[in-house]
Amino acid sequence: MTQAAPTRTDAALDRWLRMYRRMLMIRRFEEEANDLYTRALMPGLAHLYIGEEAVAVGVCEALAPDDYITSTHRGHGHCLAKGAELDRMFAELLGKRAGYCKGKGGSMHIADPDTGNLGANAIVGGSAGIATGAAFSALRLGTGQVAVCFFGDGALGQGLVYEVMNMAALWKLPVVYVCENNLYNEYTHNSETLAGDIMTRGPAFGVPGERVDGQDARAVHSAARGQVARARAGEGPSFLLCDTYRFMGHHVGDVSREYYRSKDEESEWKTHRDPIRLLGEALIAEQAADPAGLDAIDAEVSADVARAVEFAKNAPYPSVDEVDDDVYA
Amino acid sequence: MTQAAPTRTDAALDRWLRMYRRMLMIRRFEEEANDLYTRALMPGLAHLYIGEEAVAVGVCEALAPDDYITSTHRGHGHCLAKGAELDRMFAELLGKRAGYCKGKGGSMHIADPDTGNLGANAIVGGSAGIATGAAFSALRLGTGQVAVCFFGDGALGQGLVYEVMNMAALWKLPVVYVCENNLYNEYTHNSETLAGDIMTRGPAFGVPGERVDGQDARAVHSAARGQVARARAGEGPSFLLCDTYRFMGHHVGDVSREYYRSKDEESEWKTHRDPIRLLGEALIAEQAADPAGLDAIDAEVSADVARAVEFAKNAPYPSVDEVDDDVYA
Amino acid sequence: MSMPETETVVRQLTLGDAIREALAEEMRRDSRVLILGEDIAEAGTVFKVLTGLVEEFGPDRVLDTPISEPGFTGIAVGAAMTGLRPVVDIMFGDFIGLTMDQMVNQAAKIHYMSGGKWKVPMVMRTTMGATRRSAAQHSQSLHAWFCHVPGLKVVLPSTPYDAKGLMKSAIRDENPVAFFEDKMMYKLKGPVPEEDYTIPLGAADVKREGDDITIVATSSMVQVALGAAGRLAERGIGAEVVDPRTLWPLDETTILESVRKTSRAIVMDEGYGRYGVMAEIASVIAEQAFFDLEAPVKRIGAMHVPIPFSPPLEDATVPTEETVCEAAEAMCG
Amino acid sequence: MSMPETETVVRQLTLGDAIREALAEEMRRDSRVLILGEDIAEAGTVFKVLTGLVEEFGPDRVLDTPISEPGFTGIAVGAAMTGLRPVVDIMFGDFIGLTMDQMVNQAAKIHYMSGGKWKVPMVMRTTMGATRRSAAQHSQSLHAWFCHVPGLKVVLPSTPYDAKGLMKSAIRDENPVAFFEDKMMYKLKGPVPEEDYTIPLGAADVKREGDDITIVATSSMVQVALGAAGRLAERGIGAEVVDPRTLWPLDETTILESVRKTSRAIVMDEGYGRYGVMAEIASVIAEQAFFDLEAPVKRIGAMHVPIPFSPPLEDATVPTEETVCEAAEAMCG
Ligand SMILES: Cc1ncc(C[n+]2csc(CCOP(=O)(O)OP(=O)(O)O)c2C)c(N)n1
Ligand SMILES: Cc1ncc(C[n+]2csc(CCOP(=O)(O)OP(=O)(O)O)c2C)c(N)n1
Ligand SMILES: [Mg+2]
Ligand SMILES: [Mg+2]
Repeated sequence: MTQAAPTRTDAALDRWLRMYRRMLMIRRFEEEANDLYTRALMPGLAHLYIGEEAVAVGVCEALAPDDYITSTHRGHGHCLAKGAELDRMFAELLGKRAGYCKGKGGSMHIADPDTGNLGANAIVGGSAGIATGAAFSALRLGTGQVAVCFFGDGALGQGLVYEVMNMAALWKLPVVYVCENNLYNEYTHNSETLAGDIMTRGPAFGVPGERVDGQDARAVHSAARGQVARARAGEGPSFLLCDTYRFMGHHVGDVSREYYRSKDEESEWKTHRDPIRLLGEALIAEQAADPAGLDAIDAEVSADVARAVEFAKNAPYPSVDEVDDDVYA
Repeated sequence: MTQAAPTRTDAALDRWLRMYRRMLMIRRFEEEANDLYTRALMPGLAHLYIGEEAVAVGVCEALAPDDYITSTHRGHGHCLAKGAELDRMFAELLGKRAGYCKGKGGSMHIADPDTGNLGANAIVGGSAGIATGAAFSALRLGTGQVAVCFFGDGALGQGLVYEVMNMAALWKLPVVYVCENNLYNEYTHNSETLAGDIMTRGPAFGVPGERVDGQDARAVHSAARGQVARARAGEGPSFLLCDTYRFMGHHVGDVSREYYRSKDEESEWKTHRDPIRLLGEALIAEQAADPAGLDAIDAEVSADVARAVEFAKNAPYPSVDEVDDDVYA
Repeated sequence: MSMPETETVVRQLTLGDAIREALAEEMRRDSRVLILGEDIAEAGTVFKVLTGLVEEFGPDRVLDTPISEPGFTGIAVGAAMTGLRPVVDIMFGDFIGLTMDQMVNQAAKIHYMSGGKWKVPMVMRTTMGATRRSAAQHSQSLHAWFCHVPGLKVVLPSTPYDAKGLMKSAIRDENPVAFFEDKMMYKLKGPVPEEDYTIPLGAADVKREGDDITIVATSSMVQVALGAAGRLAERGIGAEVVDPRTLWPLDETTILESVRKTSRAIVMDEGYGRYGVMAEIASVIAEQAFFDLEAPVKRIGAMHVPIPFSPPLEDATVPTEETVCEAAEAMCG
Repeated sequence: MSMPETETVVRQLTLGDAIREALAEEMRRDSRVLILGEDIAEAGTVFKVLTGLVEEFGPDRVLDTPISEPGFTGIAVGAAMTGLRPVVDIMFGDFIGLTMDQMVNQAAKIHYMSGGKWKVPMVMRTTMGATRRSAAQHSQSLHAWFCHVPGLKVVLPSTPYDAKGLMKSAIRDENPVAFFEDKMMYKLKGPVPEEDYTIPLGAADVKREGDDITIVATSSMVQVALGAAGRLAERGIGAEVVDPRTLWPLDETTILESVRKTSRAIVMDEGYGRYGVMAEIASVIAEQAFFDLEAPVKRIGAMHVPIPFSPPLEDATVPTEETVCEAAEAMCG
């Protein structure tokens, strides 16, 4: 990291440790989800966020509790970073009545009004309109809220994204478009799917952009803070490109990956670019934390995760008569 | 015009006069169409190209007969510039069996394989994929053809356009995207619909762009020639922004326009920026033509148009049993 | 007939004006209601249905959008979830294809997928109907697509009175509602009370009573059915015309009651003839009133062809009073 | 049954392999055939249906696209008009909403609008079918939308044998064809001859004969119907299972012949229960075989709800053999 260490204040220190804890919570959550899948305890599939934790946590740390986010098929990290509870998350992954969506949504559709989570979304790019619309409401209703739209580099293929950026710029909407550039759309490298310089795509529609190391939680956070402040001040939308990497498969079942990316590439990222380790090491180096303290956080988080998974396993499925509830409000 | 006069060769002279004639043919065609509407002889509506003739003619003059174009709701000019016959054009406008589409398409759907016309299109932006696909065929089949996609500034609102530009750049397809910027989307000025600098939109998707005075037929032509040559040489797509203006209403029925644009603005363009008059005056000033010669062209063109309209008026409608022919090939 | 009989002198309004009045009243009543679409502000839409609204409510509530149907539909979904009640204007119903993903994968499912937590109270207004010489991409009646999707409601008014009352219900509804207006009916006049009234979504209306045959008809086909019913009366056949008004929810009860009485049914709709709305209504009748039927249910819709431009061809694609009369006579004969 | 009886030892292939074989054979036969889609080259699609094709035909004929369904569908339309025969792969049928404008306003209408001059010989392959625990946006069977649109053909194979023969016909057809593959059937095995054969679009197949009741079923519902027919046979009821194989063109003759013989009909399809494919087929039967029917036509489809994630809920939304048996017994009782 060539970047200078951020200035340390008490508030900053609290924030860094909070971010560290939250990233670790996501990591442990995802490891557990993978384990549930491997042991055939989880129905369907899940797209794990391992490796990308700094993006969701860095951005959400810049948001107020009532700010909005929209998420993606790879949504667990966003939901947890925005404040979701572990137990109801796991319950949803297992299709249980106690889950965030009563089991109706599953991994790809977790949504929660209480934490401003407008929903994970299994249509690539599909939430760009929703986030922009939430920003539209915030502006019209004068609530001061900001909306963050998380999406992957693959979503840059969807024309909808440019349509709504253009309107966000025209109408100066308080929305931040956060692109998680993990280099792949499923099993296809984005050098095959992206032409031109993607940093010019936002500006071409009136949305100024910034690029940041997505493995550096504090760098993500400070960039996001600036853009969120800009949005809140009525200066309109921005685009944040975060360079990152998913450490695992596209989804839990994607275990043989050599045909689309090398083990070397993976191990390079896992060894040298792990966002949690990078933050932990930096905090230790800056004497903002000590190894024992970080271990203690891990122990607490891991215990929370274990408890939550137990809760979810023991929770009942919805009753079959509920199947046609909630079709209409 | 600050631009230096183009170099005059015999071939260039022939070309300028051909362009002059073709622009005038479009003008007279459109005036006649307006007249047919006003006299309630034409079913439905039509979107006239008057004022924008230099774009279609300048671009199509750079194309070979078997090159492809796709057109828009405002398509008469493109069709004629690519070589359509007046009589079958009018017949189609009147819904007659002798029309280009046997009367089934009408003003907004004129198509003609013989002149490489893939079709006018009543979905704004809807033909961008088709033009790009035709370029894809040309490349795969090694035919050396180029495809031109004409569309309005309003079509810049459609995400599809960016999706296909991105693929055209990735795959180096021989396609030229020609944007006719006449300032309006129907009754809305494009300052209300376009954010950012539209000249950066092509490049953001890997498609280099050029901007040209759309009222200067020779300038359009030389820009188009360069881009067409580039496409044919295998160097990929380009974007050509032509600044122009429609002199009449959005369609023939749009006669009271003060609520969305001023009479002053209209008369400024009509008086000082008429592409036909500009070319005519320049040719005379350059002693490349004389007024009598240009008048003779007008007389010929007007007679052709009058004959064609008579043909169309006298032509029969399709028979009602044809209604379900051509649904499937 | 649900038009109040007590009303003595009721204004005559066109269907277009009735819709504008409903929107204006709802916008006055509820500041969260706003409209997004192309050329809707100063231009008041290409059909002039919204003329005057931007003057009263300002450009923050009557917004001209870029030509970005998928985009502004998506924005409406998000806005509806977060406290506004947007009305989206899709100029021609032919363009709903561009919005299917946002309407179907987002708007229609968000309430269900979130376990009932988020709601999407939005209205998509759009047009339908042929014979305007607008050809294949500007003449379709594609409402059947939305009817097939759980989570959406679908409204097709056939009179100015119904249009006003149904639009108000659509705006007040907590769900995404697709509202189809036949562009050939905008100038159709009828009585419309000045006061605030709503018509519930899911209540059919018997537009004319009769004992011999039921004609279930939607949107402008109601007018064709009424015309045919008038002619049939002269020939001694009593045709009852039932207008479902909303295709989802569908008022099966009223339709079935009528068919059980008449024992014969024709179903009319201007959508393409196959795999459309008529098939569903005919199936409901044939399933649930099977033992009451004297004859098979007859479907009369648009021809199953892209809509041609040429006037004689286009006219041949839509049902006429004469077609209906012939069918009814054959069935009752 | 149209499987040739003379074939003594026929290979067993999965439905996925049969589709790959059809594509590979057509690509060998005709260099104009190529495939566009997401993750289809090295990855061979997420369902591994196209594994190996890029190795044989190269990346110029098996193209990985960006995640731009509207865009690459549009490109396929243009390519089809100008000399290629593209096959477009839409990973999940749920995403066809994104392509509706290109498929319906362009692909389906270009031949007609041009007065028969341009043709659009393309195939859109996509998936359908629930019970994979993929939730509301990855489980839908939305083929009814395409069936409603004149100018498109719609194919739903139910066996590996049919899949190969129908895919070849789809590729050789001069029109845009939508081809829906039930993702839960990719591993279903059945006999598939090695030689080149085609099955005409528009020819239904009687998958099992019976005298007491006709079950018209599509795609994976054919398997459910056959299972139910087996159980019904034990209870003394002879169920005839008719698979239309293509929903447009629809082989009404075969369906009606069967119903005229049995005088009872159930229609099954995995699309949403209302305003779907079943309504059309039921209407055709009720209109044209009305006087032969002993009982109303019964529709058995997916519940009319967004598809839930939770396994017990999802399972409740799809028809089972038991549901069919109960209905058949009630109708024949
Ligand atoms: C509209 C649409 N097309 C295709 C898919 C299938 N799909 C799911 S995830 C994915 C790749 C997404 O890549 P990216 O946006 O970069 O997100 P990442 O998985 O890398 O986080 C694809 C193609 C989809 N869900 N939605
Ligand atoms: C997808 C779509 N949306 C809306 C329309 C209605 N419409 C027809 S022309 C037009 C304006 C087009 O503006 P532009 O592209 O600038 O072309 P111009 O008319 O100025 O030549 C609109 C909105 C349409 N035909 N298609
Ligand atoms: Mg990615
Ligand atoms: Mg314009």
